[in-house]
Amino acid sequence: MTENIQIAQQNIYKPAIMKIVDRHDEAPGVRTMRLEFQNPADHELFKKTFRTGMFGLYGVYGEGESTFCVASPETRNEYIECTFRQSGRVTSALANADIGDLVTFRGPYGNRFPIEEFHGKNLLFISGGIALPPTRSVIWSCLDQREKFGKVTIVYGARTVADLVYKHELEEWEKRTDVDLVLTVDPGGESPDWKHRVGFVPTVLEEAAPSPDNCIAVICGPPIMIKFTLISLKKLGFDEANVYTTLENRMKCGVGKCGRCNVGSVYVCKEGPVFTAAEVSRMPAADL
Amino acid sequence: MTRILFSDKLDNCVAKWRSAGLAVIGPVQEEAISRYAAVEKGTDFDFGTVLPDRSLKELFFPQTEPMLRYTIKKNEIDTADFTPPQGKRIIFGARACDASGLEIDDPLFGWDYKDEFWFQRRNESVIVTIACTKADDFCMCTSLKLEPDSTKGADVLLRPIDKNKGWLVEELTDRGREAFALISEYLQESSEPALPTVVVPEKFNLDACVTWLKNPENFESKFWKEISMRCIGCASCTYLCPTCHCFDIQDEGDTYSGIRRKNWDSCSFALFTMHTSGHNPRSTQSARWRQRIMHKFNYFPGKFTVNSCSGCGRCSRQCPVDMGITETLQAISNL
Amino acid sequence: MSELFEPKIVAFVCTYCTYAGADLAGTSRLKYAPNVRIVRLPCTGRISPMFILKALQKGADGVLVSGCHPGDCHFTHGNYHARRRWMVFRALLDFTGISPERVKFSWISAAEGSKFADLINSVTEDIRNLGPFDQYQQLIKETESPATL
Amino acid sequence: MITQERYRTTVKELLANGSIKMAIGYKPGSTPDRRRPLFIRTSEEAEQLVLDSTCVQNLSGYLVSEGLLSDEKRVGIFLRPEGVRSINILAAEYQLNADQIVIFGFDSTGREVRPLDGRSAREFSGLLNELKEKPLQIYKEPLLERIEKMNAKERFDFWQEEFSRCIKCYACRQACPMCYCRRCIVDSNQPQWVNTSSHTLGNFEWNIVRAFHLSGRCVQCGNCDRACPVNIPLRLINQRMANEVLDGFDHFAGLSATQEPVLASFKKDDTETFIL
Repeated sequence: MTENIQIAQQNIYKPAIMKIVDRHDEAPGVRTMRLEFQNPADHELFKKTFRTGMFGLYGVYGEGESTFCVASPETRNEYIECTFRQSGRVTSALANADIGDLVTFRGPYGNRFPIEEFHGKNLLFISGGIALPPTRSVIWSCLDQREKFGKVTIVYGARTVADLVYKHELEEWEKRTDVDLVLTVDPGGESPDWKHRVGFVPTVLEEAAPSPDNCIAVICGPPIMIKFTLISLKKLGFDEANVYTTLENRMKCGVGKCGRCNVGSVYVCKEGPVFTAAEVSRMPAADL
Repeated sequence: MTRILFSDKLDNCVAKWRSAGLAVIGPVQEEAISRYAAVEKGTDFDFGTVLPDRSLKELFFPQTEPMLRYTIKKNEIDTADFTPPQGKRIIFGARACDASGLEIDDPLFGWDYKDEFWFQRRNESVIVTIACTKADDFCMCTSLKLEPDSTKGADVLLRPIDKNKGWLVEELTDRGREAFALISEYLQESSEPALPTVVVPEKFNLDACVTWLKNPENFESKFWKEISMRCIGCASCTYLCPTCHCFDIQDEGDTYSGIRRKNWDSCSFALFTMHTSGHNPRSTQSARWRQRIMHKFNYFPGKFTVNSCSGCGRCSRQCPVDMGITETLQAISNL
Repeated sequence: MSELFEPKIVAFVCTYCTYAGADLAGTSRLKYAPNVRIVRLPCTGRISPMFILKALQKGADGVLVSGCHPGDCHFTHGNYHARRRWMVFRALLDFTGISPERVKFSWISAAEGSKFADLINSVTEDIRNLGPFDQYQQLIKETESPATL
Repeated sequence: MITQERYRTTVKELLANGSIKMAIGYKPGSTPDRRRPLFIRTSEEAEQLVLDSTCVQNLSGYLVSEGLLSDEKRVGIFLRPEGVRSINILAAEYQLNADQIVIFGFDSTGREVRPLDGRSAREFSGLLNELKEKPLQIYKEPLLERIEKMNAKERFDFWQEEFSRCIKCYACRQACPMCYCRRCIVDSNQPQWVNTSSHTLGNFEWNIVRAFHLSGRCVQCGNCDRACPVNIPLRLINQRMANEVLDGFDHFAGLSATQEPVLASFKKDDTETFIL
């Protein structure tokens, strides 16, 4: 799935400067920012190269860079959206940045979701907690050209109601008649006015029992959720080759040099982050 | 008939190269360690040591180097590129394993994205390898299917002649020929034979090891735990390795100005792969040692068709607890 | 030693005594050298040797550490712990060639406004006489990142 | 040789009767003058045990490796007197329970190895007290005296030269039994106290910080010094700090498992001549 892109740039570690044009809090400690390129050439390059599924290194000078996915879809490439949880040095600095502040972005790197291969198929998106952003990128890529796909089902769960991210978009999806949204929170995480399901994602998924026929599943979530969801998908009759996921590993360079993101022989930064479940199952589980 | 460079002419050569604008670098014995460093005259060289303590890698990929400088002003950020120090240089007296190490890492720094910090230095350096006539207990190039007179990564190969009188010159590349054209007046035609290269015994069966490593069943073999039990998790093996290339990116400075640096990093540190969440894919020392071996002999060749090891033996030579690639691969051979 | 040299000095002080002493010096309109930047901390026991190193890393020519007199600590014995630590750290700096003249320690109580002013003056004078910490600043320069003090 | 044979038998016995689950000792290394750590769990493994004057590494750091002592079973370990001191410090700092450690003490003069009496750390207190009175030879290291005679500038130049070679491989830290922190100060990045880059400034800071953290805790086992791949004389700096706490606070690290760490304790009449 890797597309070789020769980037004619002297210093491959030089990031683009981005302006924060919008930001809002999704959940406690989780924030979404919309970034715009300051340099038109950087933006042109981004538009040319960015495809849904790719990731980038977001940074604040003086603190460093941090890797997360581009949460906006390829159909909306005028800006970059990213969603992150404030946890380390870089994400804290990003969280402290205000609208109008400048941050850096290096990328987009990695491979992509082969969305044109999904044409004409039913889509099942499964996501947990803070892992909705990568899925959201695919969801919008597909919803923006809704007519090309069959049935769209989104299963999303979080620990508590407060931890659900993209609440506005969840509402929007819920209202849409061409999207089937299944929301759930872990037992104990529901609020008094919670109208949706309560239960772990794999269980809820099995209850919803989407048909595996002509269906592509995209799952993203914490390792433990992925593990059990894959089992559920198998039970439902999904073929591993039709299940896509994205892997996240610590990265520094993003371009296959710094040597830390590999799982077994697979460099996540270059051969990933998008893999099919079949590809993941061939990786050494102990290295994940 | 080949040409000979006599050692008593070395001084003239160094002067000549220097006056032609080439920095001359060679193996030097310093008070505490030996390494490849700048020389000003022929007597600065030390060709006596089997292998300098520190590898040639650091002249191309220094332990710390600035990548860019940032200046933050109101509503504006300036990013200024650093380019590696420019200037041609000749590395006279590289060991075959060290020179091979450079060629091994070329594809890594060049796949898709080209790391100019590496390639600029590569393009501006002439590597003159001297074939080894001595080896120690840790040398293992032959086990890696390389030779003490391997021409890999070299622009010129020199073969020592008897009594340290000089070297037979074999020019291999245009870059090498160009550098030696500068000193052609000091080269003499001769039929003197070269000393035989040292015989380095083969220590393990590389093919058998690679086959074992490639078998997915062995990934979780208890062998890894046993062999790495005494590993203390320092980075002396990776940092002295001529092919280990992992690095970290760090910012130094403050919110107004500063610098972004590329620093050596090592797979033997727990923090190397630690996620912010606290999850660590390689959380044990055995997993990290397995990664090092697998990376060198399974993953790297899988990508670039060459083992990421040139057999210098520094990892074993310097290990505080006497571990190393040799021991591990020997053990795998004997499984 | 150029006459123009104005040393940069960082003072780490405890809030209960020395900082109050500095306050007193101010309200008493005592004049003292403007070379010192004061960092206020809850107690001398909180002053880690890392702070001193960081100050040097950012280009300080001298460091002053000051807190309550023994027995007067707001937290009963923070300054006793600090005292031991300083003694060892001072020896370490001395051994590695960072002159102890550049890192000064003192006890100043909340009532000693004039002692504070005098101390700042004398420390500034001492460090001015020592001159800029060229050796360390050379190292900082080599890192290419700025000393922002 | 007799010592080695005797200990080999002892280890086998203790393993057989279940009083220890493992013994940490030495076995031959890759060259005749090298020894490598050996983890003995069976009597076959005990056969590999070597004990001679070249067994110099302080093995006590392995005791705090994750999970080893958590089952509360006892572990045997071959230690020189400095090693026993590090056991005491680890116990005093609550890193291990000294009762879980079975010590096979030894020492050597020249090429002769002799066993030391005692099996638990507290049985060595007499020996350690003697050591305090007659410290190791290294105490009078000529290079140390030379450095002490230098002026500040010369000393700075000396260490700058030494530290400029540092590559921050952290072999000193990893080899040190006292460096057991789960997350070292250099690995903590909020804030980043010490430069992680290994330019001379970063190296200077790193080595100062480590020396400070070892002040009053170092037992002069020499692990760091031997581990350093670029031969920085780390022993000197640690020795100097050991002298400092001995002279200043009469503290000899590792005398007993109940000894108060010198920098976590104080006396009201500690010297303060340097305080203005």
